[in-house]
Amino acid sequence: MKKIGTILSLCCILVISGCGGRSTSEGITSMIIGGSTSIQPLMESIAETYNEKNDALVSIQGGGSSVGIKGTEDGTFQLGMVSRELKPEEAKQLDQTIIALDGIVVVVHKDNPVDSITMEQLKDIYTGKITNWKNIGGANKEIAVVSREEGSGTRDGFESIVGFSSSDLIRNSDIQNATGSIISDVSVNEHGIGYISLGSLSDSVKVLKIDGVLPSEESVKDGTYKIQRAFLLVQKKGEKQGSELFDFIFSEEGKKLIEAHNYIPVERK
Amino acid sequence: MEDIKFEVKHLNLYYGDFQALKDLNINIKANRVTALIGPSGCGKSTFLRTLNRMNDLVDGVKITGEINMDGKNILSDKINTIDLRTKVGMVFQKPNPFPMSIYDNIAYGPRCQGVKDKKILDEIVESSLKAAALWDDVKDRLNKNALGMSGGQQQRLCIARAIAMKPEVILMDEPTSALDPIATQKIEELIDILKKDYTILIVTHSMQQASRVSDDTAFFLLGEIVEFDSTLNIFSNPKNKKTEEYITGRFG
Amino acid sequence: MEDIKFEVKHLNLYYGDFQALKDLNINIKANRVTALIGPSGCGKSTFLRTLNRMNDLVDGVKITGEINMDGKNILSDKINTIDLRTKVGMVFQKPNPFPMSIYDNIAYGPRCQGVKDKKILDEIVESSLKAAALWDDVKDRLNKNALGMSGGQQQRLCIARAIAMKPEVILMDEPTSALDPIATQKIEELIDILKKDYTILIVTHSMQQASRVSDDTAFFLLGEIVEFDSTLNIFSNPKNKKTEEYITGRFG
Amino acid sequence: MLKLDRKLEKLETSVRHMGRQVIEQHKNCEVLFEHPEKSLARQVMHNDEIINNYETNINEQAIADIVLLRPIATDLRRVIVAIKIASDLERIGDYAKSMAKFVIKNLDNPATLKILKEASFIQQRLVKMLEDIMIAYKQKDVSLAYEIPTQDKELEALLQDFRKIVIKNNVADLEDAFNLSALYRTIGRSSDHAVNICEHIVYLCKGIQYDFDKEE
Amino acid sequence: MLKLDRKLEKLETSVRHMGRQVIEQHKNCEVLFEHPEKSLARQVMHNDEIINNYETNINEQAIADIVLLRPIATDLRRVIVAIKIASDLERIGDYAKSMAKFVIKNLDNPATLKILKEASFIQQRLVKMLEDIMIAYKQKDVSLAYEIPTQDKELEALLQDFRKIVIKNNVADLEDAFNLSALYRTIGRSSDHAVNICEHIVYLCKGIQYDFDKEE
Amino acid sequence: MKRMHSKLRIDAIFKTVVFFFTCISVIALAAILIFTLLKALPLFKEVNIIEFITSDVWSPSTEQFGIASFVVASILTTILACLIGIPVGLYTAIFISEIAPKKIASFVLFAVEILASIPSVIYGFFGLTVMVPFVQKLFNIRSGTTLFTASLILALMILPTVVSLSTSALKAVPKTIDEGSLALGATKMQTIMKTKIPYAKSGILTSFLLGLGRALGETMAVMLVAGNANMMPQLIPISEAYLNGGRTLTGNIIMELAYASGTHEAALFATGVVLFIFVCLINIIILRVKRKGVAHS
Amino acid sequence: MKKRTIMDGIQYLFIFLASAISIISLVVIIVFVLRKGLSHVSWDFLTNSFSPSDPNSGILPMLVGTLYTVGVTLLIATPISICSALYLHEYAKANKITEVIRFAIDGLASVPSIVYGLFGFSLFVTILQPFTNGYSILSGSLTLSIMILPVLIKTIEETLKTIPNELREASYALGASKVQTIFKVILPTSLNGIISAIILAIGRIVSESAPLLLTAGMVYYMPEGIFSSSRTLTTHLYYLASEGVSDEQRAQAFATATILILVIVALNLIVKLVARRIQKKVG
Ligand SMILES: Nc1ncnc2c1ncn2[C@@H]1O[C@H](COP(=O)(O)OP(=O)(O)OP(=O)(O)O)[C@@H](O)[C@H]1O
Ligand SMILES: Nc1ncnc2c1ncn2[C@@H]1O[C@H](COP(=O)(O)OP(=O)(O)OP(=O)(O)O)[C@@H](O)[C@H]1O
Ligand SMILES: [Mg+2]
Ligand SMILES: [Mg+2]
Ligand SMILES: O=P([O-])([O-])[O-]
Repeated sequence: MKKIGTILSLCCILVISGCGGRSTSEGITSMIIGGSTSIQPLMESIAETYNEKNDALVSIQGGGSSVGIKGTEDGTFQLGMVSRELKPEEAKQLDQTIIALDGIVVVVHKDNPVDSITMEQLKDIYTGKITNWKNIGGANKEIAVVSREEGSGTRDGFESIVGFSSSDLIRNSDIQNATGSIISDVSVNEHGIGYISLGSLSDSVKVLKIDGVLPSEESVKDGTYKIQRAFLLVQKKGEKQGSELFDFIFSEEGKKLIEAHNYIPVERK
Repeated sequence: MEDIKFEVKHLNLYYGDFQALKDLNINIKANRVTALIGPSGCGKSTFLRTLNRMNDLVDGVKITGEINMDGKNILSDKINTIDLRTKVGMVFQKPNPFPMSIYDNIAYGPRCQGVKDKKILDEIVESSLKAAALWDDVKDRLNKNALGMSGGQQQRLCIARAIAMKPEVILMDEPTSALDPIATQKIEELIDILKKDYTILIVTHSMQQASRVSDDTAFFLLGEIVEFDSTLNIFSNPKNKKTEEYITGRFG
Repeated sequence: MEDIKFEVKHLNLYYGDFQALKDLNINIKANRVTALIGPSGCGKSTFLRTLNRMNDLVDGVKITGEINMDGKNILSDKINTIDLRTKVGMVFQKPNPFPMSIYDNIAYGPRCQGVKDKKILDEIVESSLKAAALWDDVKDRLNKNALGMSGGQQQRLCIARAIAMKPEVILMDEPTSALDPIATQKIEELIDILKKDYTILIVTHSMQQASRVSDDTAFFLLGEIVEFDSTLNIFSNPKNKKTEEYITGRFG
Repeated sequence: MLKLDRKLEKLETSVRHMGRQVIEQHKNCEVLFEHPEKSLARQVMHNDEIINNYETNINEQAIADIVLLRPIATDLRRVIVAIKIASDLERIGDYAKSMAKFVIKNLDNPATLKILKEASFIQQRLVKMLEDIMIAYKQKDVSLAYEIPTQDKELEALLQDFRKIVIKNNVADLEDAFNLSALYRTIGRSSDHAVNICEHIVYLCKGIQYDFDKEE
Repeated sequence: MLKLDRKLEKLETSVRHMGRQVIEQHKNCEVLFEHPEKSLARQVMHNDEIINNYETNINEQAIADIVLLRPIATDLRRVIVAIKIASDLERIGDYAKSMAKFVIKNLDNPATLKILKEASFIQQRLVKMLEDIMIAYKQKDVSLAYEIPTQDKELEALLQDFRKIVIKNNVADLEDAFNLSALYRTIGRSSDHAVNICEHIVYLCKGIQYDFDKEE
Repeated sequence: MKRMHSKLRIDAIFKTVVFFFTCISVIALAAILIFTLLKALPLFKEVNIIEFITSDVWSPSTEQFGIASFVVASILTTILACLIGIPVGLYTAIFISEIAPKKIASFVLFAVEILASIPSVIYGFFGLTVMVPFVQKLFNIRSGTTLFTASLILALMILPTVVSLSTSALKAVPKTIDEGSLALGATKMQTIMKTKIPYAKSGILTSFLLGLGRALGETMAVMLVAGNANMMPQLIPISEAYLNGGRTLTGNIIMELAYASGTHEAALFATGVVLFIFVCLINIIILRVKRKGVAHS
Repeated sequence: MKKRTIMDGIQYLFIFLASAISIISLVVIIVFVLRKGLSHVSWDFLTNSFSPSDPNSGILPMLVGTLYTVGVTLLIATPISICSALYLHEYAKANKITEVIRFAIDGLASVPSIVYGLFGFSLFVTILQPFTNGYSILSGSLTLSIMILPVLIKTIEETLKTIPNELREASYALGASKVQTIFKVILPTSLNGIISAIILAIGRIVSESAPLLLTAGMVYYMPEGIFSSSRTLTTHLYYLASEGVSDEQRAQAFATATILILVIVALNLIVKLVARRIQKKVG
């Protein structure tokens, strides 16, 4: 009995000491930002630096674009990260700010001899018209299509630019719900093809040129690389919180951070 | 010495719809050992547990009739059962010491009553253990866990624990059925000694035990008391045929 | 009728370093009931279980000496223990019917031997149940689960199950210690009947039981046989002081 | 049937056999009183050994039963009563032997033999009493057991008569008188023991020690 | 100490007390033989009741012990032997009563009294024998129990002498002869029972039925 | 007398407190049910229940919600996982409780317990990096993320449940039962198969069902290795079903929840409700089995 | 006879095969994780804070977050479950109410953890946001508390069941009240069992991911109190496994997995020890 008491009281001390946490954060800027997991790593970097500089407490949550939108609407987040276009009814509630551009790159296994692909081929592969690598100059291997999940901003962007609708996606396509998972999947499967955010590109997979253009900051920025999308931060209409954060994002330092993540900084609108 | 300790009048007990005791009338004499015998399920334990209101703990028990203990009806609602149980101690079938030290086991009851003074407790522990013929066995290891004792010692500890409450009556429900013959023997000898100071009721399945330890014997059958007499009469010349069949092992 | 069933010579048994049986020499006679008595831990069960090699199942057992059964040393490595156990049946302390129908319980042993013919099995089941005085109780519900029977019936079922193997010897290790007096009585009566056809060894803690059921009695103490004689002699006029102390409950 | 029941039945059967044997002896004595004769007397004396063996045997059986089966209540009474009846029967048997001895001694003593003949109807009475007792025992018939001692009273009266006959006959030889006196006591004692048996039967059936206002 | 031990001790103590009482009676008889006197004789007759009560009491105690404590082995023998000894003691006591009765009857019969006086040393012998027996019982002394029956042999011899005295004295009255014969048997019977007790003691200690080649 | 009464009063107060705390479970369950149902409700304004369950078209972008293919995939993975996991588990349990020497047995049991408490994320991680390529190479197929792979991982994950519960069920068989069998001349295997397993039947069955439940409800690991293809598994030949990717009910929820809104979100909650109903069915069966077990002992 | 031996042999073969599979799979998983992860585990890794941009950063905040979550969850769930177990085993009568409660507990036990996540998110994060600060350790712990209630209640009730009824009766028979009995006899006796239950619960809290993702959030900062959002080791691992793209992050993932496995093994060992102590006490 005594032991239980000891344990419980220890826990209490721990918790009570922790309760102070909230009060220390008062007075300084404390903000929660949540939403798209694609933007999450970038915003985490930004917040890290920003917090250090301004003695602020900006914290980043994942969840997904929809969570970001919902969270912002109901006040869970002060800002929401969204990696897809807002739906009309959402746009009515929220203000959006583009903070960066992102290229969506198509990746295959490192040993895949194919280097380049046309937009048309890409569409055919993802809608199941082309099912073998040999049809586009690769080995005689069935293509294993990997896609993101329904609702993902990356997928949204990819499908709308490549030009097919969600329901046309080849049905046996693998679906992964995170960039990392797609990389893992493709990096171990010689049959695989997938698409990820440019900022998340890793050495373990091979990037394909689209219509001969290799995705890079430059090619995205100048528009030669077609498959791209915007990263948004959204905010309840009329709210003005976080303007200092926006200042930071659009400052030189902010832009450098964005670039360091292989995204393309944009000017404030 | 032939005082009556419990005067049971028209006692009926129901578990829900099932009548477990049927119109019992019996006078239990003080400072004697009364054995309750009878086939399994005849209501011996139920009767015993009525005497310290342990049946209150069972759902759906209904009791009618009277049990007068020293003139007070202990079945009345006004009786404080917690008080009653300190006066009517109980020892169970399986030795059940609490998983604490020998000392704490004995001191448990007094402490529950609010006794805190270490000197008084020491004194109670010593005298109870002595009364239970256990003092010499354990005096050097009062702080050892009681579960380290042998079965027979544990049962004597349980008796000592009951004695520590300074009860008037000790109820024992098959106190030796979990013990080996030698430990049983010791408990029986102890009962023989204790009856000088306490009124003892003992439920037993063993005819030999009943005959060896008790002064009076009540034979239960299907919730009724078929015969109640001195143990010698019951065992040498029972009035009722059923009793004789039972004690001679011809029953059923 | 005074054939010798088991001739035990210089039997020693060790559990690891602990010697549980010490130079036993004893002749168990056929078609008699031999009771093994003695305080807890004296080696009764160990000895009993040596007779059907159940001790083989225990790790680290070492046995020396001889046990000749009908002239063959059953301790030899050449003996097929599975065969031996069909000849030397065993009944345990707690009734342990298998969780299947009464019929299947009895048919279990023969089936394990490969008997499949339904007619033969039927016949074995009927005769075994009759021998165990259980046929009339259960003949109408052979397909009911055996666990639905009363304790005494279960134990008789276990005896019937052993009988179904047509053994020569039945070993019983405290076969009634889990039963109430009435069921015990029935088992004892059954043993009395069975001894016409079987050699029976019974371990018991109850002096009364030993005296009631057995023809011969062996008193064990600390792994040795202190005295072995006719039950009447052991109980009316034991030669050894320890024996008398034990049977009269003065031991320890 | 319980082992105990079987054993007790066996024990009581032994007692009944013993009783039959004892009655046989006393019947033979009756014959001897009427027709004194050496060989029958010898036989009676010899048969006493059988009765003694019966008692020893019943004792042993009874003790074995107590040791092994631990009877209580009625069962125990059956054992104890068996012992007691056997003991009384043995004595009654002894007296038959005494009578036979007496007959042999006095075969050539016509005066005594004459008195003896007159005593035979008393002996007949005794035999009748013993037979009744064995019936009461077999049937555990208490009322019969209660009634039999009245026969003893009659027998007592008859014995008083007998005594008078002896004295009336004015036995010349003192030695003879001595012996006849012994014989007289023998019958009396036998009937005393018979009454004891009745007490045992009452105890067996009722569990109470009954005392038939017995006189020495 | 076990309850059983306590109870058995108590039982045997009762038997010993009974024995003391019986010896007292026979001692008084011895005194009466020497100095016949009415009041002491009356007392002896009266005290027999106490002895009878003892026996009844011992029987009851013994049966209660068997019923309640279920003794076996030596314990059971102690109970059974107590019953048997008590039964023999009761008879021995009876004989004391008979003697006292005889004395009262013959207070005004100088011839008989004279013979009686001569018999007193035999009675003394009997008392000695009984005392030894009670010692053997108390001390569970087998060798003593084996030895005592030899005293019986001597006593038997003395009784033969006594018989001769009676016959020699040529008692005039036939009635007296009758009675003296009875007295003679009385002492003999007492010693028979005393020998029985020795057998019981041997059984108690050794667990075997010993038969001291007893003669009727 | 006074303090006695206070004792009784404390008793009463304490009882109330304890009861109050106990009610939290009921309230929590009710809350969960209500929240999930409420959240699922908007779906059924759009789609009727039967269509939801029987249609295999799941296309949130076109507002078509049918989960038949997920139900089938869930059932397929669960069945195969059980087909592999249960025999292996049961035999391992027999090994532990009957055959292995004490030390080895306790080691194996400990290993199994560790398996049980390894977070499912690790299983998924392991599956994704080891099993998936392995399966792909093994069958030389397009992709290693298949229902078969998922079944293997699930088999591994239910193994501990089956092993530890079956082991304790077997260990709970009183020693007297196997001694009884051996004494009748049965061999060790006859004893185990003919008496011990029937005796432990209800415990073993419960372990199977709990394993089944775990397989059905598992989320993270399955999602990482099953491929999550949004299509109806092709049942003929059955290898076609297992060697392709597929999406389970749980996978569907966790996959899309992050980005779902509106009817889509409701559909995911509704998927949760269906899953919940499945698990409840299994639970009811378990209760039945257990009750039967109690009845026979 | 022959046939029996062969049958036996086949059975043995199966048994050994199956056991080998069980053991090998464990060994493979553990070796796989440890081989890749152990080299990355270091004191720095344990004591440095995390930074997404620094591949060599550590996991201290997650460790602390895990501790917080465990602590707060237990603080909430333990009293509730002890009370519930006490109620069910010591007070409850066999009636409809009890049936409902038991049904609810069984129901809670069978709710898939993802559903807990859904529930926790919509109740604690959204509706109760003013009290819980949205994504926070408190929200996560509240959700997990409910989730582990059935485990705790059932395990504790199991321990209560092992306390022989005679012990309670003995206490009552000595004139103790019910509360005295509970506090002086029942709880001390079941202490070890309660501790086992708690450790089991810790295991579950530590290894849970889906509900925490949705309620405690993913903030990787050192938590400042129960109102901070926080990552636990497992959600961190999930993050790294699903989002981690660089090789360094994969290495971190393996290292985190290693730590998790070590924690799990340690907890299991502790349960074993406690169980052994219980056995010693009882037997
Ligand atoms: N709590 C209960 N609820 C319902 N019936 C009960 C309860 N306790 C006992 N009974 C019934 O009451 C009857 C008497 O039970 P009790 O325990 O008093 O018998 P007993 O004579 O002590 O038997 P035993 O010798 O087996 O201990 C039995 O038929 C039993 O089934
Ligand atoms: N498997 C074993 N390993 C080690 N020692 C054992 C084993 N089985 C029994 N013993 C020891 O051997 C001795 C004899 O045990 P056994 O079971 O034969 O005694 P018993 O006379 O049957 O006792 P009981 O009356 O309690 O059944 C005991 O001291 C016991 O502790
Ligand atoms: Mg009872
Ligand atoms: Mg044993
Ligand atoms: O995670 P995404 O929403 O950016 O696909």
